[in-house]
Amino acid sequence: MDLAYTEAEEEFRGRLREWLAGVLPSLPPKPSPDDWPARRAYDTTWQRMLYDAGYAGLHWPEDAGGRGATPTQHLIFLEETERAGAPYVGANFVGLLHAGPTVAAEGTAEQRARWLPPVLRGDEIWCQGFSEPDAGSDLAALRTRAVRDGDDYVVSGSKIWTSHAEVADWCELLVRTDPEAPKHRGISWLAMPMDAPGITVRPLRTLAGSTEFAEVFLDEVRVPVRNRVGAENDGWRVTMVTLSFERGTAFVGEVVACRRTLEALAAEARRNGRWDDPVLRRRLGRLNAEFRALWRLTQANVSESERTGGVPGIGGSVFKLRYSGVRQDLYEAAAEVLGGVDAFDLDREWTLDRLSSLSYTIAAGTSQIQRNIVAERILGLPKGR
Amino acid sequence: MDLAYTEAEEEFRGRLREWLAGVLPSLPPKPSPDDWPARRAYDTTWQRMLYDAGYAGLHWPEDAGGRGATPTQHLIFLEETERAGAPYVGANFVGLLHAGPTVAAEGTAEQRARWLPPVLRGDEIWCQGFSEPDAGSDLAALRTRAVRDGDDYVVSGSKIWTSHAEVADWCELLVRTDPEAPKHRGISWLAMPMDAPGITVRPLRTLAGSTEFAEVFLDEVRVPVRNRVGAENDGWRVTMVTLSFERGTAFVGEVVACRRTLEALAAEARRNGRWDDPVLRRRLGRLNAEFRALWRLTQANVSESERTGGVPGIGGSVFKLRYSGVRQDLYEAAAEVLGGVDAFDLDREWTLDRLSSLSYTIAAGTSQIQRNIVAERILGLPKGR
Amino acid sequence: MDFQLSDDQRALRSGMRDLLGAVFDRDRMRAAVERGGALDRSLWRELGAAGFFALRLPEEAGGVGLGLPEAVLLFEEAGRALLPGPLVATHLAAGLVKGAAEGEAVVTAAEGGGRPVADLGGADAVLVGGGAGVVEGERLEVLTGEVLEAFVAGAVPVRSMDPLTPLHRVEGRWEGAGASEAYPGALRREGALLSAAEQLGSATRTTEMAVQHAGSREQFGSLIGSFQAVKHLCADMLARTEPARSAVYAAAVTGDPVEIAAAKLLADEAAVRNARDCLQIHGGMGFTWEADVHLHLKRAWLRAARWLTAAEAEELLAADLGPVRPLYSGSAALG
Amino acid sequence: MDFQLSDDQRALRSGMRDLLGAVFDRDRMRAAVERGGALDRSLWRELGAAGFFALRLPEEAGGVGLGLPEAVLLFEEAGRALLPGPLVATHLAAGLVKGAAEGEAVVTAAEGGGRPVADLGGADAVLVGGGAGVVEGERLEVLTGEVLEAFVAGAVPVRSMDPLTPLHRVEGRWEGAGASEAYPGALRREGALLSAAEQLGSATRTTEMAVQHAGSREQFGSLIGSFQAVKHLCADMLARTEPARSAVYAAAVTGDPVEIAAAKLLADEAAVRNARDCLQIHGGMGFTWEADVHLHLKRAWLRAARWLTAAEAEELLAADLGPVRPLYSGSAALG
Repeated sequence: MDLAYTEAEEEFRGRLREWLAGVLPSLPPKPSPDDWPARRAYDTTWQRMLYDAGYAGLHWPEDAGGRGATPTQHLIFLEETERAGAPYVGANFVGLLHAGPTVAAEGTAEQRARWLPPVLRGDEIWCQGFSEPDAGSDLAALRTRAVRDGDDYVVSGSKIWTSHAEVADWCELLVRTDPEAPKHRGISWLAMPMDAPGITVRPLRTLAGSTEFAEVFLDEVRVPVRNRVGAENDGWRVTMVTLSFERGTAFVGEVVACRRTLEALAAEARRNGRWDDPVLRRRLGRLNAEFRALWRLTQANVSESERTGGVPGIGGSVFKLRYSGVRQDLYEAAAEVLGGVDAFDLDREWTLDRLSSLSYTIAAGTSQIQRNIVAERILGLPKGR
Repeated sequence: MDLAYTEAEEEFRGRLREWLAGVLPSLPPKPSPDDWPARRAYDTTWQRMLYDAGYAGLHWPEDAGGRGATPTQHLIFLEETERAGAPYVGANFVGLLHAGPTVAAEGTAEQRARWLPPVLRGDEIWCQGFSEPDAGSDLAALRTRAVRDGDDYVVSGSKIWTSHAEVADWCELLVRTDPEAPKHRGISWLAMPMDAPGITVRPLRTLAGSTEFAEVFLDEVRVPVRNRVGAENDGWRVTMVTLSFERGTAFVGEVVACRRTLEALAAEARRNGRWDDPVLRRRLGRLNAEFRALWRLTQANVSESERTGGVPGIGGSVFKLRYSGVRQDLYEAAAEVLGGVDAFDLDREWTLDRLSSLSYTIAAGTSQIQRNIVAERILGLPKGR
Repeated sequence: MDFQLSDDQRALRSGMRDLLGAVFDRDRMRAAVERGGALDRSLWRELGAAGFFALRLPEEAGGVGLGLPEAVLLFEEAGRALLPGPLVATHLAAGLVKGAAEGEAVVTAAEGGGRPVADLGGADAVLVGGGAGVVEGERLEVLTGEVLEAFVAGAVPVRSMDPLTPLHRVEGRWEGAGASEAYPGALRREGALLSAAEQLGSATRTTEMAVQHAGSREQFGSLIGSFQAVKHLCADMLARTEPARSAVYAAAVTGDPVEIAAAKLLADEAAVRNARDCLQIHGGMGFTWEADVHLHLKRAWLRAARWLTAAEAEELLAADLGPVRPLYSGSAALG
Repeated sequence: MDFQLSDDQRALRSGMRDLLGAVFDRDRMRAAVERGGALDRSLWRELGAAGFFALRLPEEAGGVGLGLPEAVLLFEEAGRALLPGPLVATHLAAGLVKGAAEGEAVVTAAEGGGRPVADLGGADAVLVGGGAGVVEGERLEVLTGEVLEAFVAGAVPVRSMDPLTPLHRVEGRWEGAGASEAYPGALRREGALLSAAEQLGSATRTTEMAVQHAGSREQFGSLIGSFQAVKHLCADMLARTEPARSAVYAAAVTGDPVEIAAAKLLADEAAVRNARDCLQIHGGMGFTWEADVHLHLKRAWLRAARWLTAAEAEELLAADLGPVRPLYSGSAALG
């Protein structure tokens, strides 16, 4: 336990910083948030730059075209790119961090050869078709049906909360292939080409006024059986396996970003005089403690994952539970720092961020679900009721 | 909705104030908290004074020897006695506010004649034998058995959280008379004389170091069948009926006391300089809002009870839920006001009060139980899970 | 001691609810959202005709002659229905600004101190203090005509978080010309109280929405309202709403500044936190534009930042805990 | 980057747990409670013999030669076991006060500023700052002999809320005679960190106690741990403990004052709130003297009031959010 980075890790960080300092100034301006084709182009251009510099798929295994980096190297990569203000993973998120790893772990040689290289190069992007309106937190209750017809599945149903659906090439889709089986045992994982007939994408407006997500309606969409990854009805396990790729790094960039935001809040409060209010000042001090601790907890989780080679034990759910709440506190404090009319001005970045932060305790497992997981799977309390 | 007191109510208040001003200076000094016989004597002396002045059993029906006062008059009585620093109901609590009303509502003429007058005069005091170690919040799961033997019940089991057990004359006892029936349907209500053979009282030390409560062990205690109030196995309903006597006034004295404590905290903070800390000062300001609102909610509940003649609808559980939390906050703030070593000095009244306040979210239905009640019985959410 | 609504008060409240059901149902509310809260003059006149603005004017001045308790009931309904527009300021301006009582004039208020100014576009008059606003100034000015135009020209429209409330930024002190004799302190207190009533209505409504959703949405094979986690959120919502209700009603009866501060503080908190919990209970659907819960939350945040903030209310309530304050103030005792 | 306990560290921790299990099991702990926390000299010597106090002294000075991370692990075990006595001060005094390292001398600290002074009766030495205490003074004084007697004579024993920690009130500034050269700032920081470690141990223990009780107590026909309300309290306990653990361990590695402030703040909160939740889960039984949970709560409250309070920590952490602080501090980046 010394928290020091090895010489190799320091060298990796140094090279990365140097490279970032060289390329970031040459990036084009960020596209408008509503211009999806431009966003795709921007994000995939960045991915191609990473690819050319040897940073694409850093944490993927080498036999999948990745760099086989350690969790610590991945942490350094995420920390440095966030600090340097590099583009977010954006449109490449599902491909790089979810569908790609799934294919890498569970796909056939042909599937890996077909789908992985374009993700790494930024040639193709993926979206995710998991959630459904009626399933919500109970993801495994999904009802989108896939019926075998010759060499195809014929898929009907609807998906929700799909980001980048308008511009994606592929969708990693969970479908029900056996409606008679227990709910976790009748699900299959398919790669659906987004240009297939029968797909309708409808933007879903969030309370922040943006269209970050879409609903995807599927009306007898034909997906070739060869696009199924893993065995039929084994899709739930296939999906869960993927999570082990994350190895404690899921929130590195976000925690770094929160600490930057907190520094900026303090600077703004000093500027506009609200720093003199001890109630607000002490609140910012407390947030400093929270995000410092969450950063250290991240390092602990990554370090544990590196030692054990697997997912961190008590890390994920405990981290998310605390982090989602604290991040919402951060934006409540931001509203106090802005004060007055500024806190209601959508042209102030923090105002929009405050609205977006409302999803943190809901998305990817509500805080209530996280507490169940922590209590039952980590603390061993009995299920039920 | 005008919150004004009627002329008759004002007159009642005026007479009461005058009487209190006259008698309180003549009271003997308060006994030591550990001297139970002296406490009994002090409390019953006070009760006799109330009786002689016509204030005993104010809210009891006239045919039970009470004064048949309105809920508002009862509120005024509780408010004024607390403000004047009159003795608490103390050892007379169970007799006046629980067992007595039960006997008044459900007892036979003989039972009323035997048990009610001594309670009003302060001649006899009662204790309560409801809770059991293994039942806890699930009161109806009580296991103390009563087996019929001729004209007696033979009672064995144990009770817990019994105040004044050492000095009580009677115990209102819930026993299981039918172990085969569903748990709420096999319970009977008995008046047990505390000098019966087979009763062992063991003081129960609380975390505050005091022995406010006792455990009561019953080893084949014989209780005459004629001491049963209500039908055999109908004890649960008998007990629940009593609660309707309270009519929204249960916490009047406590809220008044909390407001006095808050004023005293502010005075102390001004004295010792902690008032200059805006974090603490604003916290006290917030508590002022909370207790003002709880006082108004009390008035609303009493007023509703007066109008409808019954128990307040959404009053009790909602009130208790909020009140228990806020009262704990009050003593957390008190520790801040005291600061330093004073907050750990048991000779400072607030330090002991802080410890006692830890029971508020547990006793008489934990906050978790209160939330269930509010959600299911008031908001109509489904039971279970 | 009577702290229950009278039959007349109940009738007034249900009349208001019926009226809003007729003139501002959910479709019209969502239409108002889509047009960014821009004022509907005909709705305004309907409110005027129903006596919403003239409620507290004496009958001899053409008003309804009722008091703050009745006003609070109407504003509670307005808050529940998400009724847009400068309701509080126009109500306060009845009798001060020609046409306000009848719903012919639309009046807003500039509170000063960097606070948001709502519904300025198209307003016929603005109440400002002699200094920086109603709150901070010592004298009250009513801006109309050319003075108003100059004021509006100096204000900067902002992209408002609350789609039902257009906002402007007004900076610096307003050096107006004429000044009325009215003392704005009373207006500020009444503004705070009526806002608190709107918050109370919103808090009540989001509790109902949460309970309704929890009793109809299934997850993991059960209604989510059968899970303790959801149940307890709902119970806490009610435990916030009811003390706030008592505080608001009592403040309306007594008009006491400290009680008004308590009412605003607790009603703000109930409205904001209930909207948050309602959103949490709605899960992903609560995060969508289509669900009404975000409208309650944004409005609740905005109202909390107006008339009397939490920091101001807490300081006022702390100052009230003075060492020299007598324990009894008249016969109402804890008053 | 390695943020896992080494094998040696794990062995050290389990050795300490074994030692405490042998010399301070629950019976001895409850016996200490009944005698009001009065010091057990033989226990003190056993701790000394095990290297508890000499842990960070260099080997050439007769110490164990380990560092703050190892000390933190030992204090975490002490906190979990409710080990009484001036552990922190005596540990800090090793090398400063003769016999402290060996467990022969009992050393406490007077932090000044009206803070409680613990375990003063029978102490062989007291650390005070040149001014009002270790915290506030600028120079460090070690009081022994007659000076100590005079100091003790001026202190007032109080009836201590924590039955494991006798307390004294010390008022005014201490005008001592000689002063050492040591700068007490470092001692204060280390005291805060070691206290935080004790809080962490306590928070971990109360979580275990809550889970154990929830998994064995039945109510309404079910284990109470199967109710979401109880489950979620337990989950939140862990979600307080684990970030605090990372903060404490990291602060031990870096020794950074701001990280120590974060560690103390979060560990205090975890210890206090976990003890509260543990008490709530235990219901009535948690309110009894016989249950250990109140001992954890009282001790947690007391530790939170010592070395570095929440207000002080928050101000320190706020000051750290300075506008001129570089984003990177050396190669450790977020440091």
